Order: sequence, then C-alpha cells, then structure tokens
Amino acid sequence: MPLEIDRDKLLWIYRTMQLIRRFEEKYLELLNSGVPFGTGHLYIGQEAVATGVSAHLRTSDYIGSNHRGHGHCLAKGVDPIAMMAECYGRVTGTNRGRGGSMHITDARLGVLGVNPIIGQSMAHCVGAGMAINLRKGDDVAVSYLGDSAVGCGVFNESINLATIMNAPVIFVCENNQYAVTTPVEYAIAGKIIDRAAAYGIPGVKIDGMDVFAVYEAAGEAVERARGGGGPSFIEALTYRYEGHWIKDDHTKYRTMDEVDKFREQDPIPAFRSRVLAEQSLTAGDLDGIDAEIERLMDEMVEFAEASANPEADELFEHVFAEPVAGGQS
Amino acid sequence: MPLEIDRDKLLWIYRTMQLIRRFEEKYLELLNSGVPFGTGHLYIGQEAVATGVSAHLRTSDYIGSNHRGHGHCLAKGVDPIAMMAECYGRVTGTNRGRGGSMHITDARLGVLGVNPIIGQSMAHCVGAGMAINLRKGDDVAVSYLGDSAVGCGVFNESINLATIMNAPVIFVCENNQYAVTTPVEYAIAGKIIDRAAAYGIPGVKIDGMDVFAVYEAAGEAVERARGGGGPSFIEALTYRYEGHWIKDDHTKYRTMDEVDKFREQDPIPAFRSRVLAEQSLTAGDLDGIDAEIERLMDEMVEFAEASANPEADELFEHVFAEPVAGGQS
Amino acid sequence: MSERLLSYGEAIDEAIRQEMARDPSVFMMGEDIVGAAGRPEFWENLGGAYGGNRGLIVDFGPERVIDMPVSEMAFSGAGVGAAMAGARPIVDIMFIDLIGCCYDQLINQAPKIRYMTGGGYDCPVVFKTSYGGRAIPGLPKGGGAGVHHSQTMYSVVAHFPGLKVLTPSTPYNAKGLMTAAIRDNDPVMFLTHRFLGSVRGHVPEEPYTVPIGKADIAREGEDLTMVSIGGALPLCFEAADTLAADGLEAEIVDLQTINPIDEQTVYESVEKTHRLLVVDEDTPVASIGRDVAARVAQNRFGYLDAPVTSLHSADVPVPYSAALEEHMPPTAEKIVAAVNEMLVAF
Amino acid sequence: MSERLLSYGEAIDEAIRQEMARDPSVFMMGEDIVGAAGRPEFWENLGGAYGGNRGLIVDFGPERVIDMPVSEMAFSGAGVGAAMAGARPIVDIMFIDLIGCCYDQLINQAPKIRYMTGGGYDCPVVFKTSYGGRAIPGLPKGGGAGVHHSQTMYSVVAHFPGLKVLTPSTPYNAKGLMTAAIRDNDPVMFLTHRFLGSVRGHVPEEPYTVPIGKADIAREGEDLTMVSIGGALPLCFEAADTLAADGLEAEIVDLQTINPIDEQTVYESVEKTHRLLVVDEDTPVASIGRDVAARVAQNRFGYLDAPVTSLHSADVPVPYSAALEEHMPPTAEKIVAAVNEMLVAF
Ligand SMILES: Cc1ncc(C[n+]2csc(CCOP(=O)(O)OP(=O)(O)O)c2C)c(N)n1
Ligand SMILES: Cc1ncc(C[n+]2csc(CCOP(=O)(O)OP(=O)(O)O)c2C)c(N)n1
Ligand SMILES: [Mg+2]
Ligand SMILES: [Mg+2]
Repeated sequence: MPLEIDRDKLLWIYRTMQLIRRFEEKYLELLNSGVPFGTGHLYIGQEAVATGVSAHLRTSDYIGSNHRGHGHCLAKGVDPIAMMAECYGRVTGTNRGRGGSMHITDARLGVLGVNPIIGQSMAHCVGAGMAINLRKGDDVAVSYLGDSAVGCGVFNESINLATIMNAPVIFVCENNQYAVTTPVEYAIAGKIIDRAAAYGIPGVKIDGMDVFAVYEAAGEAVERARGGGGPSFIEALTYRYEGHWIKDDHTKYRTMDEVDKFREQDPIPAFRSRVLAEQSLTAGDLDGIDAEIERLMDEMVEFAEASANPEADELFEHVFAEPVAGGQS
Repeated sequence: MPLEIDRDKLLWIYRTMQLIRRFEEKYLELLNSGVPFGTGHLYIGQEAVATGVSAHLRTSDYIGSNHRGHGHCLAKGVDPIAMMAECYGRVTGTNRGRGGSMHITDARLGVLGVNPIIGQSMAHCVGAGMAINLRKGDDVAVSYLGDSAVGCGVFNESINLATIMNAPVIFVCENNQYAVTTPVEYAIAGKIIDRAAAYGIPGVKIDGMDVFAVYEAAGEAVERARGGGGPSFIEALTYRYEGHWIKDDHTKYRTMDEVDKFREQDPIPAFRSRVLAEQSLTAGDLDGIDAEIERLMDEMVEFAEASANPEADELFEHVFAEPVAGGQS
Repeated sequence: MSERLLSYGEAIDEAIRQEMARDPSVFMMGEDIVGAAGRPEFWENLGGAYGGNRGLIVDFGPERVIDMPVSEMAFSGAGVGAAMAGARPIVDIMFIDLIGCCYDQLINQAPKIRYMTGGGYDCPVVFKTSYGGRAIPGLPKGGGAGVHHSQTMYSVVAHFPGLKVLTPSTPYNAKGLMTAAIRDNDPVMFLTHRFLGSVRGHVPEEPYTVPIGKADIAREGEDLTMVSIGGALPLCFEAADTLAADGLEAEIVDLQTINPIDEQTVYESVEKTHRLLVVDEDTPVASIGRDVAARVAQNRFGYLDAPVTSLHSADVPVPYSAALEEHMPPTAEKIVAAVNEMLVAF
Repeated sequence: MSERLLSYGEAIDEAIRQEMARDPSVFMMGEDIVGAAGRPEFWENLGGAYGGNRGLIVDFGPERVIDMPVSEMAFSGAGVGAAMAGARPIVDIMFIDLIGCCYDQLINQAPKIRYMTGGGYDCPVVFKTSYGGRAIPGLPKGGGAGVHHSQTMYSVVAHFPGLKVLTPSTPYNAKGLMTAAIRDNDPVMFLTHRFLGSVRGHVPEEPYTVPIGKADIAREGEDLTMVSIGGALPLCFEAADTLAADGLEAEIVDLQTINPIDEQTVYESVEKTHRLLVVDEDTPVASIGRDVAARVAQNRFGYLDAPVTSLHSADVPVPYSAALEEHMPPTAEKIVAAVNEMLVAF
C-alpha cells in the first residue's frame, strides 16, 4: 500500500530514527574512547518502534519506559543535549546528573521515566491513565516493555487494572527476542500476543523493524485510547544489534548469522529506500537531516564535556520537597 | 453418563464432602457459642472442588492452599482433630497452635500450607513441582487459588514458570465469584479460562458444584502431570454460602436470591440423589458415614477443649532449627 | 475549642472527606474500600469491607473512590504514576503484612522519584495501611489473627530516604497528619494501628494539619524520657501513671513521624531527663526503636545517666495462639519493669 | 595450610560446586546464571551474564543449574516450595535492589515457615544476591550504576526473625559461609558485595564451613572496637592502619552474620576497648549498624568511655553521578574522622 503520511511527518520520522541511531552510536564511540559512563543499554536496531509510536503523541501524553530507554525518550522529544549531559553525570543533565541513562525523565514532556526495574513502569502508566480519566482529558500513556516483562507479575496486574479502569494506555511490547542472554522462546510460555487477548483488549503483532507498520498500529491504538476506547497491546518484533548492555559480548549467546539477518532489515535504510522509491522525500531532504544531526551531535558532546559535575553538597538536596520539621541526621 | 467410579471412591467422596461441611458448620457453631477463634474463612458450598481433586491424590503429592483452606486440607487427609485444635490455638494442633486456620500445614501429607497472602502459594507449588522433577518422581502438586488470584502478579509468574519448567502442577482456580465483597466480573478483565490458554497449557472450565465434573477434569490433569505432561489449569465455578470471613455479613454486597440459587445446587444433596438414583450406594451407606462423622465431630471438639494452650516460653522456640552461635536478644 | 469526640477511624475518614471536597485531584483506591464494586444499589450501606469510608462513594462517586482488584503492585504503582501525572491519590493497602506484594513501588519507586529526577517531579501519593498485633492480654485464650495479619514491621519502610512515614496515635493527630499527608508533595506512608480504630478523642471539625516530621510531647516529666511509637502511646501513658505513683515523672515523646525523625525534640527531652526508654511494637532487629536509641547514644551520650533502652515485641514471627501472642508485644508492665531495670543498672 | 589464592567470586563458586557434587538435592536457579538458556552449544563459554558459575552447567546439567525468566516472585517462591519438598535450592537474585519484586517470599514466607508450623517444616533455601555502591572515590568522574543498581539495603531483610542473613567479606569466609548456608536447614540470605568479587585471598580447597551467627575478630586491638559489616572490612583495615600510626589500636569485629547477630563477641570486645564504632554501608535509618550500636548502649553502657557511634552511607537515594556518589558511602577517612570525633566528644 502507498504511504498516506504527510511530508512533515515523514521528515519527522526520518529525523527521529536517525537521531536515536546517531545518539547511540555517539554514546558507544564516547564510551570506547574512555568516557566513564555508568551502565547503559543501547536501542540500536529498535528505532522504528519508538518512532512509529511517538509519531502519534503530543507533549501532554505520557510515556513510561524500561532500561533500554534512550530511543523512547528522544522520540518523545527529550533534548538530546540534556540527555547526553545526564549520561555524563553532569548537573546540566535532564535529571541534574542524579539519574543517568537508566533513569532519564522529563516532567514537561510526560516522560515518567526510564525505569530499570523490569515491568514496574507499566503500573505508572496505568496510574497516569487513571489521572487522565479523572480530569476527563484525552491524553494517553504509552507503556514500553521488553519481552521479558511479559513473564513478570506486574504485567498481569497492570494490564488487568488498565482494562477494568478503561485507562487510555497503549502497552508496546518490544520483543527483541532476548532478555540479557535468555532467548524469549525459553522464557515466555505460549505466544506473547495471546497474553493480551486473555484480557479481552485489542492486541496486534507487527513487524517492529518496519516503521510504517508501527505507525499504523500505534495510530489505531492511540486513537482508540483518546476516544475513550481503553487500553490496547502491541507486540513489535524487533532486534537489538548490540549487546544487552554496554559491556556485554553478545557473541557468547547468539550467532552472528542471526544478528546479520536482522541487520539486513535495518529500519533506517529500509525507510530511506521506500520514501525515495515512492518519491515521498528526496535524497536532499534526508541528507539535510543527516547533516543537521551531525552538527547536533557535535554540539551535544561539546556541551556535555564543558558542563560541570554536581557540587558535593547537592548530595543532600531533593530528598524531600522542603526541609522537614525535625531535621535529619 | 453413568458413573464409572468404584464404590470405595464414592464412599470416600461422600465422606470427604460431608466431613468438610460438618467441620465448618461445627466451626461456625462453636464460634457463635463464644469460642475465641481468630480469623477464619469458611469453605461451605465449595466442598466438591477439593474433594473431586483430592480423590486423585496420594500422600506424597503436594497441595498449596489459600486462606479458604479447611476443605483443601481435610480432603488431602489432614486430621480434623488436630486441625480443630489448631483453630483453638492449642499446642496439640497441626502447627502447635502457631498457625491457626489461615496457616494449617502438614509435612507428612505434603500440605505446604494454607497461605493467606493471595497467590503466593502458587509459587510454592511450582517449586514443589521442580523438586519432584529433580528427583524424577511422579508426584504432583495442586495449587488452589481463588478468582482474585487471577489478577495477581504471582499468577502470571507462577504459571509461566511452571510451564517452561514442565512442572507437574495442577492450578485449580475456585471461582466463587467474589473476592471479599468484590464481584469477579468487576475485578478480572476477560475470561479466567482464556488466561490459561495464553500460556499454551491445557485449561478447562467446569461446574465446581458438581463433584463428578471436578473428579473427571482433575483426573485428566493429574494423570497428565504424573506422566510428564506438565501443568494444567482448571477453573471450577463455585460459590461460598457464608460471608467472606467469619464476621462478614454478605447481605451487604449480594442478594439472597443469588445465594439461594447456588444453595439449590448444593453439591452434597446432589451427590446423594445421584448415587441413590443410580443405585451406586445405598441410603444406609450414606447414613452410616453421617453418623460416623458426627461421632468424630464430638470427639474433635472434646479433644480441642481438653487440650492445653502452648506454654509461654514456647514463644521463642522454632525460630531456627538449632540455636544460633551468637545467641539472640 | 469544642469537645467534639470522634474515633481514630472517623477522624481519618473526616480528613479524607474534607480534602476530597477541597481538591478535585484527590482520589482514593484500594481493595474493598467501598465494597460491592459495580453494584451501586449496595453502596448506601457499605463502607469498606472492614468499616471506614462509609458513604464516601455516595458523595464523591466511583470515579474518585475506586475499588481495586487484588493487585497491590499495580495499584500502588498506579498511585505513583497518577501522582506524577498531577493527581493526589490515596492508596489503601489493606494491611502492612501485604507490602511484600508491592514493595518495589513503596521503596524503589515513590521515594526516589524526586531525588533521581533532580526535583523534576513531585510524587504526592499517600499509602495508607494498618499494622500491629491483635492479642489483647487478658482476653479469653484462643486465636489471634496469625502471622500474616498481625505484624508491625514499619521499620522496613522507614529505612528508605524519600518516604515520609507517619504513625498517628490519637484521633486528633490522625486527622491532622492525614490532612498534612494529602497536601504534601512527597510520598507519605500513613500507618494506623489495628487496635486504635475505635479509640475516641477530641477532634476539631474544621480542617487542620499536624506537621509531618514533628514529635509531640504527649506528657511532660522530668525523670525519664519515653519515646513512644504509634500504638505504644496508651501503654506509655498507663506505665507513666504507675511510675508517677512511685514518684517518677516520665516525659512521653510521641514520635508521630518515624521517618524523618524529629531528633531535636527527643534530644531536648533527654537533655532534661537524662534517661531514655523507647517503646516500639516492632520486632527489635534493625528497628526504628533501636535507631532512636542509637542516635541518642551517639549524640547525647554525655547527658545520659542510664543505659538507653528500647522495648520491642519479642524477636519472633507472630504466633496465632493468643496464649503465645499475648507475651509478644510491649505492655505497661514490661515498660515499668524496663524502667526499673534501667534505674538499677546504673 | 597451603597459600592457595582464590577471588571472592571463585571461592563462592567453589563452595556451590562442591556442595552440588556432595548432595544431589542441591540445585541453583536464577536469571542468566548460565546464559543462552536452551542453547547448549554456547554453554562452554558462558557462566552467567555477569560472570561466575563458569562451567557449572556443563558439570551438573540444566536440571540443576537452571536459568529463570524475569520472575523473581515465582522463582524465589519456587525456592521456598522446593525446599519444603525436600530439595536444597540456591536462588540467585541478580542484585538486592530487586528484592522489592519478591519481598513477600523473602520476609513473609521463607522465614516464618518453621515457626508457624511448630517445627513441622524445614526450609533450606539459600537466597544469594549482591549489594553495595559502585562509585570508587578517585576514579574519573562520570556515572555510577544509578539508584536501582547501587543500594545496600540489607537492613530490611535482617529485620525479620527466621531468616539468617550473611555478609561475607573475604574469600575465605565467603566459601565457608556459603557451604554452611547450603547445609543449613533454615532459609539463609547470602549477600555478596558488588565490589569484592575480584578481591583475592587464601582459600583451602577442601570443603569447610564458617559458622553462621558468629562474628570474626579480624584484627585485635585494645583501644577501640570497630564493628565492620560486609564490604566495610577493607575500609576498616585501612582506617585501623592510619589510627595505628597515631598509636591507637583498633579491634575489628567483622560481623559476618547480620541476623542473628553475635552479640557476645561484640560485647566482649567493647568490654575490653570501651569504645565502639560501627561501620555500615547501608543508609542509617532503622539500620543494622544502629541496631548494633543500640544493643551495646543498652547492654554494655557501663563499659563505655565514649559515645557509641555508627557510620553509614549518607541518608539519600544513590545518585548516578560519580561526583555525588563518591561522597555517599563510608570511607577510611570518614572512619578516622569519626574515631577522632568520638574521642574528643567525651
Ligand atoms: C525485576 C528485574 N529483574 C531483573 C533485572 C535485571 N535485568 C535487567 S535488563 C533484563 C532483561 C530485560 O529484557 P527485556 O525486558 O526483554 O528488555 P531488553 O533488554 O531486551 O530490551 C534483566 C533481567 C531487572 N532490571 N529487573
Ligand atoms: C496479596 C493480598 N491482598 C489482599 C489480601 C486480603 N484478602 C484476603 S482474602 C481476599 C479475597 C480473596 O478472594 P479469592 O481469591 O477470590 O478467594 P475467596 O475468598 O473468594 O475464596 C483478600 C483481598 C490478601 N490476603 N493478600
Ligand atoms: Mg528483550
Ligand atoms: Mg473468590
């Protein structure tokens, strides 16, 4: 089917996927050159998912994310400059250096947080959905989860609760086929998509390497949620090209043939070929975006390098909103 | 279809259902006459479930139970005399008075425990199943759960784990249509039985007021598990005739019409009519059992009344298997 | 001030009702907090499976008084998420023994949000639950509630920086602390004692707050400081009366907030009395009671005329049999005995 | 005894391997403890996503070394159930920050089974996990592991009677305590420090046990008792060296078991030195460190020549930035400063 997405949106999609990709490549490059990042998990390969979903979101919508959250945040509009500064642990970061890669948040954008305790952010999204219903709004909350979360307790509780509360939540399961080193077919009994059906909510399984497929499925789900139709579930089959975390050697648990197979389905070149073939965008459009992103990457690293670390006495700030009556030792 | 259950088993079934019923009626009667029981939850109305299941179990099989556990325990063979003494808090009780109605256990009978933290005993049964597999045994573990547990996190984790471990566990969901005052149709999204299907394990929904239906479904599930066929799921539709707990007034949240509707399906008279109609047992057989149970009930109460409470200094016993090196304050 | 009497339970209900009327972003959720979910014909009579909240749903509707499925993890997490999204949820967890089912949200999520976001998010959620044993000494022997319905265990939530933990002890401070908790921009755990529900006391009708993080001098005295935690207050009063008959005047400091603790008030009392006894129904190991004792021993050592002492429940799981359970918690007699020992010991 | 050197991690692996060889009812389960679950062709190279266990599955097979899905509740509960059903499971929980996902099993189920069944059931399960922060002072600034991968938090498991909680500090005691833990008939929580994994030390090859519930005098001294908990041991040694240069001999008591605590050994040391400093990487409130301090202040008050003191991590969630995190935990310098303050204060 031909694309029915307008030019601005197509440009946004390309820009977003490329931004995520380049942000992460830069992260890896910096890490390898000795920048002392803490832990972090790369999204490279999965860009189509967050991008296709966020294409339907507005500032006042919410997202809840897991440990592999750079892409979710960037697609929701988080400033890459502040995000990289956060990864550096700088006071100029999204979280003033207190969160790091695994806890990026942005209250102005409804980013409830990258959250590395598997599955727990699903419940936050249900709560955001309940708050939206309470104020009779038409915002939505997107809950990103990995395939491993399907086996977690909080998965069952959260989808059940979202359903009975008719909360406007879209559960987006990024099935990248591994949980650390554990293949999904070992860890998850039955089919992921059947788990959603069991709650009686709409569920769809899509090719998560194809941004158009994601765009379409997410569009329906978001529209349904905004219109009061309640939660739905999307399983996006995808793949991470790098190790589980920044120091993981993935050759220890999977073949390079398998990795290559998914590299051939890389969503970014696939997007490029398709929009060029259908003449929706020109090479000039895309190259312009690439160049713009490169400039941004330089600026981002410069900013992070130049930024200050938090001062030692900040250690005791922001435990509570205000100092408490009796004081603390 | 005519009954294909031998006479001894039929006698056992009647005796077990009647024992559970009379135990609980006695419990209520004692409570109303001022015996200071702690909390407790009555199984009256649900007798067919535990009985139909336990008809297939042997001493070395395991059961894990929830707060409404008197029936599960009695059906597995726990001595009613020791159980009533436990409810009295006597040192002669199953748990030396330390557990009470909500924590009845019996290590010799594989009763892993009545367990009032909803759902948590499901995981114990998975572990028992894993231990059975480890020793290459052909025992099974039965996990009893209420309808509310279907919405709990541990439900998802336990069934998923049992499935991927191919553990010999039979999950028996007693859908008595309420969790305290909350109707199941409010609390549980979708159909309970579809939840099981999502794990790709066999699941069946049966009339839990009909002991023969339970007997048949449980027989298949137990046989499958013993033969290495892994876990399965049974949803038994049933009803509790009394309040949620011993002081609950159920007229506050449901109609007496509804209660009466299920009282008409009472499993014990239904069993009686059927076996008499089909001439599998005689009225004399059944009356003999009734009389025997009445004598047992008297003996049970006498024993509990006559038993001693634990001595105060027992408070510090059984925290650990042996006193610990450094001692304790 | 009028001598209007309410029970502890009613005082809390009143605070919730007044704050719900005042602020439309306040809502409440929990298992069976109304009962008969989805069946409005029953709501008139109902108010929670175990009392409380009567009529709340009739006034505020099922959008703001929401019965939950048995899913502590999801709905405590939903409380956190709703709070981050601008609402002010009150999350009712039936009893403290259940926190093992949602502990990550209580200790890893809610308390850390403000800190790890560098102040980016408020998290104004109230977790309300109950604690404490049930065996009343002197009752006919029989059963208590068993180990999973009788624990105190608040020390394991008080451990974590970022969570305010309250243990109101009277109808007056229960109402004021609940009002303060709902208005607070940080996560607050509001802990009621299972036994205090029907205790009556003076409660003004108009809304008021009792400050979080502030201890209360419940009784003045010169000879000894008793730090009381939550449900220990009536025991401390009883013991103080007995001691007074022997000429020993105990000052009772009711902690009210068990994290962060009002050290200053405790220190000032000890500076005056030179003796400290902490009474804490929780089991002793890594408890809030021993914490208070340790702070005093470290920071006011020079003032002490006797060993700092803390009195707890016996260090065992709660047994069902009342014949055992009655020996477990602190009692007025044990307090008096501990004071006497403390005075002899030095 | 030969001077065979193993790392802390290797010592634990050796204990597990020897006990698995000795007793066929011992098995191990946890997330990615082997890796590449279901793909034997990879097992030769693998040994847990984060090291350890190398070759274990090759020797004992996938029936006894079992990778788990992300289901802490189910598999810690399965550990309890398997233990009740006659096996001896070792349950690996990746890190202590995850216990919020299975806390009910750790604190409500495992520790209470023996007690509430009146001794009817043994529950020989070992829960193994890791704790501790990662920011090493002096490293180039950057990021640590963030708040959910850096906590110490053992106080909230040490609180509950019925659970034995171990904090081995050296390769020697790590092996001996793991062996003891596996053979023990009660539930044991075995806590390794994230930093100690590669620390090397003398470890005999033959199986041996170090007694649970017994503290170790790691260094003798006359002037001051330092009670060290787990990962604090190297800091205490370093501080003791510094103090020794000033003529102050610290005795270091390595607690080893944080519940139940070896009070006797601590008391005897304090009776000799008259001074106590507890060093505990956990945050202070309701901590095991303050617990030890309070016990001494209550039971050996008369022996004290200085305020009992406990040193902790700062009472804040763990910040990501190393520039902040490095100020959080106790250090040798802070220990020395605390000792000096303690001596001045009185
Ligand atoms: C509750 C919990 N258990 C275990 C971990 C350790 N852990 C971190 S990421 C991960 C696997 C996640 O897999 P998946 O959800 O599929 O996401 P992916 O990494 O593939 O994006 C695990 C087990 C954790 N963070 N939280
Ligand atoms: C985790 C947990 N949450 C809440 C409770 C309080 N509670 C006790 S029984 C019960 C309802 C149980 O309903 P169901 O599982 O359907 O069993 P039934 O009582 O109907 O037999 C609840 C909510 C509990 N015991 N455990
Ligand atoms: Mg994955
Ligand atoms: Mg039910």
